[in-house]
Amino acid sequence: MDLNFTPEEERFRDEVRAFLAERLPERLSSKVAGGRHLSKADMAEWHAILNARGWLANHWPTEYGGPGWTAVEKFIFENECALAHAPRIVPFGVNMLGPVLIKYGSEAQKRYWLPRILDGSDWWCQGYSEPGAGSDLAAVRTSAVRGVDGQGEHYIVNGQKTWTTLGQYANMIFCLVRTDREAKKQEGISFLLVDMTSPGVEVRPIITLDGGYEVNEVFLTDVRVPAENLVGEENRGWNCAKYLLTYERTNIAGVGLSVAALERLKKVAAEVRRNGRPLAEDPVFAARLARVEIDLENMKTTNLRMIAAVAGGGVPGAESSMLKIRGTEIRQEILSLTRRAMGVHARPFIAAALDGEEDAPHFGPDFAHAAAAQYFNNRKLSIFGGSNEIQKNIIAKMILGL
Amino acid sequence: MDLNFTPEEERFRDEVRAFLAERLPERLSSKVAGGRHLSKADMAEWHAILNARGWLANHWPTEYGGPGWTAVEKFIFENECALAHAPRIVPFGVNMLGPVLIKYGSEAQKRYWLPRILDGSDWWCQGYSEPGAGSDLAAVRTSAVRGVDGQGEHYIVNGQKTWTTLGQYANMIFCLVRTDREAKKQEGISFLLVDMTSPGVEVRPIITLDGGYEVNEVFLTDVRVPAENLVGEENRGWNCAKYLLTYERTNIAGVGLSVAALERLKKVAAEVRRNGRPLAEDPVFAARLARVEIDLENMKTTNLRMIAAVAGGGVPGAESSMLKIRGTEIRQEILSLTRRAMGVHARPFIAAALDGEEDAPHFGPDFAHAAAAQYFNNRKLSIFGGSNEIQKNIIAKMILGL
Amino acid sequence: MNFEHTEERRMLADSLDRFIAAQYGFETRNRIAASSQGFSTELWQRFAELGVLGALFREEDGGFGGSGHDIAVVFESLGRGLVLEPLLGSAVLAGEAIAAAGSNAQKALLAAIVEGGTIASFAHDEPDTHYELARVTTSARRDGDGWVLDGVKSVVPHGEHAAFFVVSARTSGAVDDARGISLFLVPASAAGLAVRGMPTMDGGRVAQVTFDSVRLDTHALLGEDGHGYPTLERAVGRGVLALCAEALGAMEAAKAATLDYLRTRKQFGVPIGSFQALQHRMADLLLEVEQARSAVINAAAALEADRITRERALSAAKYSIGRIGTLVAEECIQLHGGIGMTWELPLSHYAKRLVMIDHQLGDEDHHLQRYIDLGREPGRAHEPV
Amino acid sequence: MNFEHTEERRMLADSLDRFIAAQYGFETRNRIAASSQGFSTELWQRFAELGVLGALFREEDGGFGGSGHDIAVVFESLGRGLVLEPLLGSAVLAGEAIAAAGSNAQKALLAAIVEGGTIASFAHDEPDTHYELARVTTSARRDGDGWVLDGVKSVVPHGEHAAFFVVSARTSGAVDDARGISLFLVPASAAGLAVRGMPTMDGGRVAQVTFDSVRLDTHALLGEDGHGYPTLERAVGRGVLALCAEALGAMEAAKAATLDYLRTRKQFGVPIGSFQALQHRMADLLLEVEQARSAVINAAAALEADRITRERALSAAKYSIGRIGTLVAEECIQLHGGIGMTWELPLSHYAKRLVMIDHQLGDEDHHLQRYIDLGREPGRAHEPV
Repeated sequence: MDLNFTPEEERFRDEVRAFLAERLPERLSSKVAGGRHLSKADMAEWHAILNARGWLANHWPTEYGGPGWTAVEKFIFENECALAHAPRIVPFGVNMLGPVLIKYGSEAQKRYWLPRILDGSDWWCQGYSEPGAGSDLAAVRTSAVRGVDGQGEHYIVNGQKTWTTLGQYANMIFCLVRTDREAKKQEGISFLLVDMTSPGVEVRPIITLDGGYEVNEVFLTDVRVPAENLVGEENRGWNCAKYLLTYERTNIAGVGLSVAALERLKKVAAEVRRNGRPLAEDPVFAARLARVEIDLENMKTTNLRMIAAVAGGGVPGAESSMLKIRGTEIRQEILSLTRRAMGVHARPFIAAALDGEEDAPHFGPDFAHAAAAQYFNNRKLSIFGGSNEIQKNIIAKMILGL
Repeated sequence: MDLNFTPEEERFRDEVRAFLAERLPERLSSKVAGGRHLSKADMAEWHAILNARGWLANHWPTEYGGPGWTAVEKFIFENECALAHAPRIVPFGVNMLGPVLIKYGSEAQKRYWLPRILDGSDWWCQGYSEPGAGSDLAAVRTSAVRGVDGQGEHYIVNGQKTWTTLGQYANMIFCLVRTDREAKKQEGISFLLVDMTSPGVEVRPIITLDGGYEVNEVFLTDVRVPAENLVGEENRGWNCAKYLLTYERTNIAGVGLSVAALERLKKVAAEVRRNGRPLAEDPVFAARLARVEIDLENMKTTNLRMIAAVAGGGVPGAESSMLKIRGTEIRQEILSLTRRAMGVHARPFIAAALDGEEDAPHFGPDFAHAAAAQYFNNRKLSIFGGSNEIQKNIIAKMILGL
Repeated sequence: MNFEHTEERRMLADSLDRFIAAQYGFETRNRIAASSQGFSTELWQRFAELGVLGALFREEDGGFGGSGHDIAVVFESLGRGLVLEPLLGSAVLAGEAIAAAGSNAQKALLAAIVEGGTIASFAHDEPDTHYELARVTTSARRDGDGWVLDGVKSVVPHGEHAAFFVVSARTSGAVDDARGISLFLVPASAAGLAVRGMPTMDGGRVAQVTFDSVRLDTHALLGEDGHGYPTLERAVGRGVLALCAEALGAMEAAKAATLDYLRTRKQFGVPIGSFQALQHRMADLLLEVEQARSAVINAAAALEADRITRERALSAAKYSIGRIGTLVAEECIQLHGGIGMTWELPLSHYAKRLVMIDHQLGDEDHHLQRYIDLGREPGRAHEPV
Repeated sequence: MNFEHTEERRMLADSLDRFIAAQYGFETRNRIAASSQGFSTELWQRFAELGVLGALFREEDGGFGGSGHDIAVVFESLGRGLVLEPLLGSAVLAGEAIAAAGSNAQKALLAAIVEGGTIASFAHDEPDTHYELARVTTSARRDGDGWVLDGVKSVVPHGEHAAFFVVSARTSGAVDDARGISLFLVPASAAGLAVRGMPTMDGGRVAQVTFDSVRLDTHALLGEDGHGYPTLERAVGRGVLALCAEALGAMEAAKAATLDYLRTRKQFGVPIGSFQALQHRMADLLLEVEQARSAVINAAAALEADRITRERALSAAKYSIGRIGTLVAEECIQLHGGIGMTWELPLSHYAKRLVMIDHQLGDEDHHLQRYIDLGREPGRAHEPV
């Protein structure tokens, strides 16, 4: 039993830190730290910086451009990035589609699409969820009918996708589509790559309760998709879908993000004063803060234990449901306390300040402008990516055997 | 909207207080306040005192000896008794069987059994639950087969009852028995009065986790019960059962008991010292205490609102499930804090002190000897009388329409 | 004991509910919320005509109500409708301060407030305060016959559209003394007064109001010099009750919407309300909302009681509402799933309002601590200052 | 990074688990718990022979272990078996105090403790203390070459059967000063020492030990006069870790029993484990127990770290264990229903032990506050006194 990193791992951590110190633009990290919105250009910039260093596609084998990291190294990298307030990698191409193509794609598909993911030629988004399906991903109703015309074999796709994160920036979307209406629910699904510039694709914004714009509805009306854009076999797309989900759950505990958020909370609680003393010294607030801090300390070890189990040949799986539930609960609690710490100053909402406009009005404690918006926005953590209720169902079935 | 009692109700409350001041033996109230066990004689004594005043059978019509109180007056009486640390009325004859006999019994049954309940000639216990049935009361397996012999018509009863509270003191038990094995679950059940001195009745103690002895298993082996001891119609006993349960839920919120328990907790928290100051002034403990106190203040009004709805012609029912859940949660929280307040002195367990032996060793703060035992014993509150989970099912179905 | 409202009060609540249902639909509400004014002058007048403002004032102050139960009934309806008009700031907070401490000349202002012709505001919180009632750094110093006011007030309700402000300022004493606080009536037009408006997370607008050597004449003082705290406490106490009732209305609406969703939304082929885990969570929510309702009743009933009884009941209610309102908001979003995260669903706006109410006039922790402190104060029933 | 135990430690744990499963069944355990001694001398010897005691001591103290992980592994097994023998009081608390501060002559006592031939006890809590480590009113005053001890110690583990006690007493300073506390080795046979034993709620026995002008010779002082606090803290810290690990073992057993019950017990015709509301609660429980395990690992790993790091990890663990252990106890009883309330079911004894562990060496609230206070202490890593 040794909770310390090995000397090699420590060297790696130092290397990551040096990289972040040198290459992470302060303009980006201060936006992330301040809870301000990142532009498309901001995200693309960080993507390019990571790609230049060869640290973008962390889950890809080295032969396709991955860095060849162990599970612990991946954890260290993600953790250090979070602590340094680096932007999150837009995951849809790099962390989701990439592994699916590598496992299920044809040679031609790999050769064509993977480099375009790395160099940012394509901006991918995810066409999984459909209206009315929620966490029941297999309830796919978007149809794809195969046919031939003068330009060759193709599918005609009709349907609607929703909760498409950053779809407004994407030129490509990977979709689950139903190619056999007669088959049972999880059969008859195929995995298609769809060019969003095709006629019949329409993206409509979904504004979230915090006034933010991250997610979209994507309407597909008689969209023609070349048959070569089918990944894997027709009607076997559910395999791709499941495989992709295991990568969606990478770093699902979000420990680094919680640590960064907790540091900010502590700073805020030291700055805000109640009855002339820092809020951090108010006994009831201090107890709330200490409870979540201890929960996070425990979570760090829980997370490492599960990473170590994978690294040591253990089987991941339902454990990621445990990390998801507790990881999101902890992050939500930290954000809730941060909002709470703002007192009356949590209410004003100045969109311009979140968009980073220099002359936006300032009021109350530092970070007051973003605390409520972040709190509300992150209610999503326990809903998206398989709601915490679905995760509990999985735990009950897979771990508890109930 | 007026939260005050009417002048008549206030006069009534004063009358109850005066009665308690005069008639409640200090020996009994100090046992109750100190969390010590009551003997059979203690319980019988209080029963007789109430009967002498005509305040025993509070749910009976005046023609049978009830006091003719309104719902509010019943509440006031129960509340004042709890605050004065009066013993609880042993409810099985007075509050459960009595109303069933009055509604479903024959004239002969009423004439014979009701006076014997009042004067204490019979000590009744309850034969509802069976092993393996839990909250599913209709899963009755105890059988009663009708026959005739030289002494007349009778039933032969075979089976087992469990969780029979105070069965060790009882000479009579009312039982749900199955008289038709072919009928659907809730049909084919009859309501029988069984003499526990009959051959074939055996009472075995169930010791609860706190070392206490309140509940029993009752084994019935070829017990002969005269047919005249059938209440209501054969195979229609489920009606009696359900009717009785509505009376089981009388005063289900237990507000008076919680108020009395909270007063004791506050006394303890003022007495126990932490870091040289009363525990009541420790900010985190004070917050715990205030939270439950406020919850109880709210509960008082919730309880009165529901009593008023009944008094005003509203329909009681699933609301009692709400009172049961929250009332038991509050009481359990108060008992949990009382145990917590005892610190290291919660662990020693001196049965003799609970039994009221004068020279039992004393240690730690007042009430330390009973705090852990009461806490553990009262885990039952959320289990017995229909578990809180069952109550939530009822709420979901009856109130929420889910 | 009687938990029914009077006939008059029920009639007012019914007509208010009907008006809101007919005239204050979700689209209308969101349009008003996003408007540059943050509320609707037209609807404000309609509320006044309905008698909603009058119900908040006692007869001697030009109204026909003013009891705790009047405030509770009105604000529960407003909460159900997510109403944005400045009833809290103008009628309850500023109005009560003037009614409680005003000279006859100052009380003459009440008629216009009750009629809705004048909107007043209440400027107490400051950039560095965290709900403390006695912590006031804005200063007023005597200057000849009048006063000079300096300081900054934060998160002032509908501050851009008030004709005048009730402002708390320190005229003596240390920064957190209850003694030494005075209240002033300050016209929005006063030289040296600057208002910077901003929208809020939950709809409507607030302002930062800066007083830069604002000269006030002697009649600007509301009540006695240095003895403003009891008035402040009474006005804020009524505001606390109003917010609690508003939250109750919003909770009931959020609960109803969530129940409706659980009954109609299907997943895995069945209504999600058939899942027992969700049923039990809704049952818990129901229990909590009933407890919140009781807390509001207790506070309304205690509004004219002795100080300690009243203030403890108010703090108990605001604590309860803060805790339960946040729980209801979070659970209702969670039970809705993704759709609960969207701007287009009314539920999300109820959720935001519920959470933000915990940030007005003292949050859950503040009022729990206050409830504890009030329980320790010696000499119950004595007013301070 | 490596979360596997060493081969030796795994072997010890396995043999201890096997021994407990074979020799320490529920019937046996309850017979021992109810016995007048409160533990079994025979089984105590067997534990010693198995090397369980040795594993708790460092090599230089006559053992072959003594690390945080050794303590954790042993006590997790003991917790799974609800073992009653005095390992905590004799080997961990008294043993560590002697090992940390003893003279060579005093350390000679360790051999008999490690072999199990001598049982020591640890007398620190007093009738008026509430977990405070520095609050000591029992006094020792110099008397010629020796000392005279006066005071009362409460809830002393297996106090009737100890050959000697490690006793904390004040030799100078105010009642709650960390400075001025001294430790003494006091033989049970000392004149003026009286022991009154009593059973506990969770099995086994404790005692109230009274010192009435007990005369001690100069060699009774353990460590330096007035500088006993760091030794006290170290011994109690190891005891905290042991209790946390014991609780973890008990939680795992309670969880397993409850899962088994949910799978097999039928109600309304189906296993109750098929009810989603119960499934979700068990899932929550599983998460909490995993967090508790992590807390124990963190504490074990920090046992040799600098003082602040070590003590914060220990307090974080005891807080976590207190909160989670109580939750597990209450939920497991509730999920069992009526049968969970009965003495005959092992589960109820696990539940009692879990709740009572929160009453030993500082409860959830105590350690949360301590965690906060330690985070504020200036000059990390400096030992006090």
